[in-house]
Amino acid sequence: MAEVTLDSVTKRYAEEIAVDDITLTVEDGQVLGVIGPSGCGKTTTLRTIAGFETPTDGRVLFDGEDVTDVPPENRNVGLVFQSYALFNNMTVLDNVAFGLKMQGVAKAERETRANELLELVGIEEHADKNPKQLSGGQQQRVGLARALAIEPRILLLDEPMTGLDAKLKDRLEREIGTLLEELEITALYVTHDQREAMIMCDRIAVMNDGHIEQVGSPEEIYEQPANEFVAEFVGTANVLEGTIHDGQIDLGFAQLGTDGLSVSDGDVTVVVRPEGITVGRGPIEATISDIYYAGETIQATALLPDGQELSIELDKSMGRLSENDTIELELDPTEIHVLSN
Amino acid sequence: MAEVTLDSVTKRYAEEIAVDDITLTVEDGQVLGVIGPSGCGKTTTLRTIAGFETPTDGRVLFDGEDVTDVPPENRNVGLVFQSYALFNNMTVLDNVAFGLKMQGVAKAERETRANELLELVGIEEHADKNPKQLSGGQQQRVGLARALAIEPRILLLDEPMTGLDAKLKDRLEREIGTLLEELEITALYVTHDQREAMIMCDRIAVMNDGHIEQVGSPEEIYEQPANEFVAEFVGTANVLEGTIHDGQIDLGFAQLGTDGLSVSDGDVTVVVRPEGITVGRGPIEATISDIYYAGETIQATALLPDGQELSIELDKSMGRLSENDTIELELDPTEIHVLSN
Amino acid sequence: MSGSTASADTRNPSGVVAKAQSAAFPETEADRERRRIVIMCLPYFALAAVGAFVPLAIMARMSVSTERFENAGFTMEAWRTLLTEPVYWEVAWNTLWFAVATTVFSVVIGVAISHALAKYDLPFENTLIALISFPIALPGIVVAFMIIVLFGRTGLLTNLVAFFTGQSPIDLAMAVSVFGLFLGYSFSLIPRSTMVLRGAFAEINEDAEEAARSLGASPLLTFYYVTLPQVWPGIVAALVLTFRTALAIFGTVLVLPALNVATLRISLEIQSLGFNSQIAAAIGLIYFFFILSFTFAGVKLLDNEALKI
Amino acid sequence: LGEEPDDDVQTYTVGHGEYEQEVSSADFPDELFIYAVQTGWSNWDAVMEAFEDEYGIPLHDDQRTSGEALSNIRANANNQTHSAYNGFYPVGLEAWEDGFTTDYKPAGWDQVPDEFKTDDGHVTATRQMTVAINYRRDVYEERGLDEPETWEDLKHPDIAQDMAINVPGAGAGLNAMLSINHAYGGDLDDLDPLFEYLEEIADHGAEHRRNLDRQFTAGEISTYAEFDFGGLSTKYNDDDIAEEDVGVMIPTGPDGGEGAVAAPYGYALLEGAPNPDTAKLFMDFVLSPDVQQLFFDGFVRPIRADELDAPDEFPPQEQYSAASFEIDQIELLEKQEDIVSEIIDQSPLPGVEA
Amino acid sequence: MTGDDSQSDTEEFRTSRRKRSRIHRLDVSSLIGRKLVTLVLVGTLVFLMLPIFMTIVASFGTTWTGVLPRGYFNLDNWLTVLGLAEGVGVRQGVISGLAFSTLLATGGMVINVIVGVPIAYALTRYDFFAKDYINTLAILPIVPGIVLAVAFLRTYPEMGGSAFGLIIGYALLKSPYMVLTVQSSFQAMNLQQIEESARSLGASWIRTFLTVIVPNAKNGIIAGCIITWTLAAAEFNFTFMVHARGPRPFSLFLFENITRSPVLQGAAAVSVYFAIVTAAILILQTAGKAGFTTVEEQ
Ligand SMILES: Nc1ncnc2c1ncn2[C@@H]1O[C@H](COP(=O)(O)OP(=O)(O)OP(=O)(O)O)[C@@H](O)[C@H]1O
Ligand SMILES: Nc1ncnc2c1ncn2[C@@H]1O[C@H](COP(=O)(O)OP(=O)(O)OP(=O)(O)O)[C@@H](O)[C@H]1O
Ligand SMILES: NCCCCNCCCN
Ligand SMILES: [Mg+2]
Ligand SMILES: [Mg+2]
Repeated sequence: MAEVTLDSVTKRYAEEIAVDDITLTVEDGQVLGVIGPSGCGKTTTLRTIAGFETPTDGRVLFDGEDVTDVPPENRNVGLVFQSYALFNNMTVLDNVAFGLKMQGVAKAERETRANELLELVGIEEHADKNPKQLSGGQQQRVGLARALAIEPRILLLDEPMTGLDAKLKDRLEREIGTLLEELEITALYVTHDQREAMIMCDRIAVMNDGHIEQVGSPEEIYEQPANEFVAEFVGTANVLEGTIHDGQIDLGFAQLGTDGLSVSDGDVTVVVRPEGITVGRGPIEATISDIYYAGETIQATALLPDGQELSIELDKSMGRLSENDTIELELDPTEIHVLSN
Repeated sequence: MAEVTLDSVTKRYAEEIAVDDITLTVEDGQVLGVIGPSGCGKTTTLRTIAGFETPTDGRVLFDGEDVTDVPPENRNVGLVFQSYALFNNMTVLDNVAFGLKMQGVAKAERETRANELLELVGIEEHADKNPKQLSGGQQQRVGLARALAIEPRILLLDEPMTGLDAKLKDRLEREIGTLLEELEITALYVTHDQREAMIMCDRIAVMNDGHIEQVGSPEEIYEQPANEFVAEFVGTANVLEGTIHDGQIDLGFAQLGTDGLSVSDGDVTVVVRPEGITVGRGPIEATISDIYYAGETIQATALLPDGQELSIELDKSMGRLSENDTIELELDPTEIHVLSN
Repeated sequence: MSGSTASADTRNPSGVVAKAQSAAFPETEADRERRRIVIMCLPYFALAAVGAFVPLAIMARMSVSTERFENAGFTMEAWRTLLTEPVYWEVAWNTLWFAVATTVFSVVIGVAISHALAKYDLPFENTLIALISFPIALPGIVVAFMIIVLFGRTGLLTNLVAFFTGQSPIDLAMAVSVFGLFLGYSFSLIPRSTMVLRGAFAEINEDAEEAARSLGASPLLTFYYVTLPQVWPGIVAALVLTFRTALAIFGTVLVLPALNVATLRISLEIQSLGFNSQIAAAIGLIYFFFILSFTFAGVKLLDNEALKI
Repeated sequence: LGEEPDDDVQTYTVGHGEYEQEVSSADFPDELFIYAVQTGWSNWDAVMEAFEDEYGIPLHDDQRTSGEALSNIRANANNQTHSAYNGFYPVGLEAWEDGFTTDYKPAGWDQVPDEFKTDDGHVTATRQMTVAINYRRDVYEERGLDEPETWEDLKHPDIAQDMAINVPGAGAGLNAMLSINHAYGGDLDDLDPLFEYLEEIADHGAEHRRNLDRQFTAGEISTYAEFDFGGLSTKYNDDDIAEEDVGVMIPTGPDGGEGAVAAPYGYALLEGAPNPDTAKLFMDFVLSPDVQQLFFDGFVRPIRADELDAPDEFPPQEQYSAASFEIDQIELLEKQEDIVSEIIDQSPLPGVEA
Repeated sequence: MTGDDSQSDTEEFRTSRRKRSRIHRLDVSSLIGRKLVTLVLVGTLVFLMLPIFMTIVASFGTTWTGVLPRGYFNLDNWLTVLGLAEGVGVRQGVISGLAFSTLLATGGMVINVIVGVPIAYALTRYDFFAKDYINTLAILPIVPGIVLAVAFLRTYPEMGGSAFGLIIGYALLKSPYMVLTVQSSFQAMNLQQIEESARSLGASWIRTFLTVIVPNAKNGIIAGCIITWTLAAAEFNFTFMVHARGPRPFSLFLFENITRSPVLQGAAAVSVYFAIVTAAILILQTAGKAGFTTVEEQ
């Protein structure tokens, strides 16, 4: 376990800047989720920490020690890939024992420990199989056990669930989340699924175009997004423009108090999540322009008289609503987040 | 548009049965979602409807007419693949116009219509590009426009969104869903994502191991699953065992009335969704053994005194709860679904 | 036809006769597919029947003919000669060791080049690949000339060495020697082996290599434990294809006749030694069956994917 | 092909004695195929041109060696593509023995010495070449070497290092080697003297190579054993090299004995020839005195040389008298294959298999 | 911060940059010598390209004694091999032979397309009876051309000397190259789904094959055409035995110049060959690009 620090790290390729002056600390034992659109530099950041990329500028520190120029094999960093990257020429057990073998651990001992790890991830019965014979989820567990076997100072996971079946992913998310927590391991977890990041990570860094847009706990990211990009990227957001005067936010279709918000008069951008909108009663009249039954919830789009659209969530108990039905809405002032003012 | 019927269709390969005696009707204009675990026979079913597989047994009917032995090119069926399968030797426009060309439509007319379709799917500005130059989402739109251009009697989509970025997938799901609805086209939509199926389809068939386990509306599938497999596969389910006597369901940790349920005394299996469990008050005492902040909701596992676990959903307004906190629960008798009795 | 009454048996005919019948008069898509396969293979078989199978049968007959200029009579003399005359054993041995040696050399070079192409950021990579693969299109006699240009008496390298050592270029010329022939074979084989290997090296799972490094393996150990096992099938495929090609080279050895290998010997039997058509045919048949079984073993042994140029 | 109008049809009388017959221009092909009648060799250019001038029939320029011609005749045993064989006389005898030839005695047949024709009229010699040593006088001078006179002289390391002998499969090569063998006391049954000789020159770098004249002018080789024709035509006709830089001599054995085979060349009508009549016309033409003179002009000794004047460009007649000898062609025919394969097996010179 | 400080900062920065560029690369060749591997690559490239280059250069030279050919710029070698030179030497129409060979090679290539593309497709796309055996045959170099030629003439005596016999032989001897290259092209495509898309859009199977499958495999087919054409244009062994009449095929001319002529003249002959190969490659690539697609290549 260790604390990882990126100190003004920049990685420039011939044509473009993949990582642009990132400074970031992951505390000892913390799991940091890294999310962001494709190409924003997530993988490059991880590879820099692992030692496969030499930063163009800046330093990488483990527990305050500069490791920028330490070769990957001496960093003691565990890696888990989306592609599993298992060694298909070895059994599952040998995959897990590989790191220990490299450390010179005796055969008997390393097999015992590898077996323990397979038990930990719940696939001890497949120890003697070829990785190719396992399902995706099982292979990913092997990948995890293999990375954990060396008791890494830092564990780096690059979209380990992408490509897995939705059901399996759900289960693995919980299991791996629990495991990381129990092991108190320092980890960076890259995913493009914000829900996954929220479930599994202590803190989340939202990246965009080589920069970090925001770092914070899942709640902070979801409830107090730093900017429109974060708001839109994480969850469903209604980003609304309005003006403030006389302590009132005027959104056109609704007026809200600013109690508890430190704002000044002028233009304002606010974020309202669907959960912040009460449906069924309230001062705003709207028409349903789109409605989807999604199992747990019913999601809908409400068309306001001024032509704006709001994403809302319906309660199943409200009975069957369908397109073009008229509904009444109310924005909960306490659920509103001011982006810029 | 047409009605599709599979009449006792079986497809056997040398080693195994891919589709096992399926009988199924998709009504005119309906979108049927087909979900199920990998290898359960979804693709085989689609390819049989398209005419690429000759069923070992049974018939395929379009509007009551037997098409089992009609060659694929005479069936007028549109296909959309996960891999896009675009023709890289042609421009985007020529891809979309291909089907019309095969029908002998004159060049000017087919280009007009192809352009209309590109507009429909929102990529008219890329008409003259090579498909390889487009992003995944754009390529998938070309695939869709190409299939729609022939005004197919039936549209078959095989995991068209798999592999797309979560954010993009979200948008495309809604767009394509709306489009299919507007065009009133008969479609089979294969996906392994149950949420996607619920959002996009009128009815859903859940397949397992070559069989159809259940066909019904998204609500039916979610709220009245036919069996444990369906309950577990679609959404989060608490499947509980109990006994009935004296008009009471005894689950051990809770007793529920059977009002409105037609059940008889004896053993019973019931399904309770997280939304059917009220948290915060109620007769059942439990401990939180696991809790995840997931943005829109907070998901948790409640450990009952008898050792059983229940998946529950917390309301954000309940304030911060954390692991090992004690909570009170109540099962809503109207939200309970009896699987077997 | 009405599918409604079709039973499992009639829908999917089994037995060769039924299959042939359904391919000729297809009713179901499965039948039509079968017919397509037949149609797609037919042109090849027409060509092969006319151009190879019938001539091969005639060749078999030729090898037991008592006459040199026509197929008549029956004698096993040619086969007996092949078995008993030491010169033919020598030819067989020459053919094999030389093909093995040039194959191994070409594959080793191919491995180095493919590795460089896959791993290094080389300038003008596509041009490099085009240049390296170009010699595949050069016939053996032209390849021999390339060796003469480098190592013949007027050869560039010969004279370069002569210039620096003061020796006579005539003493240094090596084009028509086993060494020159070796290079001639290599000139043809290196591009082939490289093109086969390039695929294998391009598909190396770099994630797995990085995983090994992060687990503490040095670059050398990573190569041994992770990279080599991945490219091994490609190497075997390259060995198979290159070896076959090495056996078949003729033009080069005809121009640089430094070693009596099977192809050259066949030519000799027909041209200079009095049209020994029976012996030439017998060698040709052995050659055919050897390459046939070798290729078949290769096809069986390897994933189809790996067998490509 | 439209029929020519009748008045254009000409007839010619061909043949010797009982073979006399009429041939009609109506049967002439567009092109006549005779093996190894080719430009760039034996002054065939002039012969071909003269024949076309005379009869309007072009000859196919057939760039084959005698051996290649025989292989082709044999491979096409069931359907001959050419009308006549032409080339090295003993190779013609092989074709005769294999049964591929047929009888025809051209006009002038009686002028051909008996040892240079078969009695049955199958194979008839038309010209003769003598083995010679062709050498670069300029190179010899540069290296301070004396001009060679005997085979023995060629063992000098500075000569042998870039010397070549044609391959045994080619007439020139075989005859050169038979000359050496004879010069050192061997005969058709004993090739050991040849191999001993080859051993010695191989140590210094001599090789077997094929068609050598151009390599010779280019300086790749300085000495080669060939026919006199090769050296002479290079000497007098090749613009790439000065006349005085080429030496041609007829070599003797180490003790001054015979060392140069005089090898006959000839032709034979083929059984199943596609155009036998036209081929006969050509055969008569080649043996006619005017055309025989054309061979002389091209440094080839015609078979009817006695009736003609030899040009001055040939080496002095004394060299021929001292060195040249003839081999019994029938005996050679019998032993030729064994000899060739023995040389292939045993020659220490590189390049023998070609 | 003083100027000195910033100076030393930059200095330190540079040192660390330099150090970084030296460290660990992933590949093993950094250990056994990236230099060595690069050397092998460069050496091989030189080995393959230098003689080709020197051949072309030498063909315009006057003499080649010493390290490099000398005496430029001289067309004599070209004129000689093309039969256009004055004076002695072979006069036969080389140009007509070239034209004849071009025709033969093109014929063989066309047959190879007709024969090789379908079977490569069947072998890649379908699973069927005896597939491994058929695959083996399809990629087999049958027998050396010379003995095949003898058997061929014995089987079909009337084909001796016919252009048709030569074309059949070329097609057969070179077909493995077509099958192998086209197969790898097909393997890289999503063959089944592309085919099924086209058919579902109403294209008959044969139309699908011709308008979608074949154009998408065009790179492999063109590569196969190039290899089969260039090899057929210079196929010596089979030609040597089977050719009898008609213009003399180019390969025989090439062989003769390589084996029987001085190096400079051989160089000119081989350069003629390079020239026609280059022309063939350009023509095939241009035709392939123009004929198969509606979009500009990137
Ligand atoms: N080896 C490289 N050479 C050049 N550019 C590169 C290289 N690796 C990455 N890049 C570029 O750097 C940027 C960041 O890439 P990176 O792989 O880190 O993104 P990512 O966030 O992991 O994306 P994804 O979600 O698609 O995996 C991209 O624009 C990419 O094209
Ligand atoms: N051509 C074939 N030959 C033999 N078996 C096949 C063939 N095609 C499919 N199968 C088998 O039939 C079963 C059903 O396959 P199918 O592709 O229909 O599944 P699927 O539901 O589409 O799976 P996925 O979600 O992975 O796409 C699988 O067990 C598969 O292995
Ligand atoms: N052009 C090559 C000449 C080869 C020598 N031909 C010999 C023919 C004998 N008549
Ligand atoms: Mg990435
Ligand atoms: Mg599928």
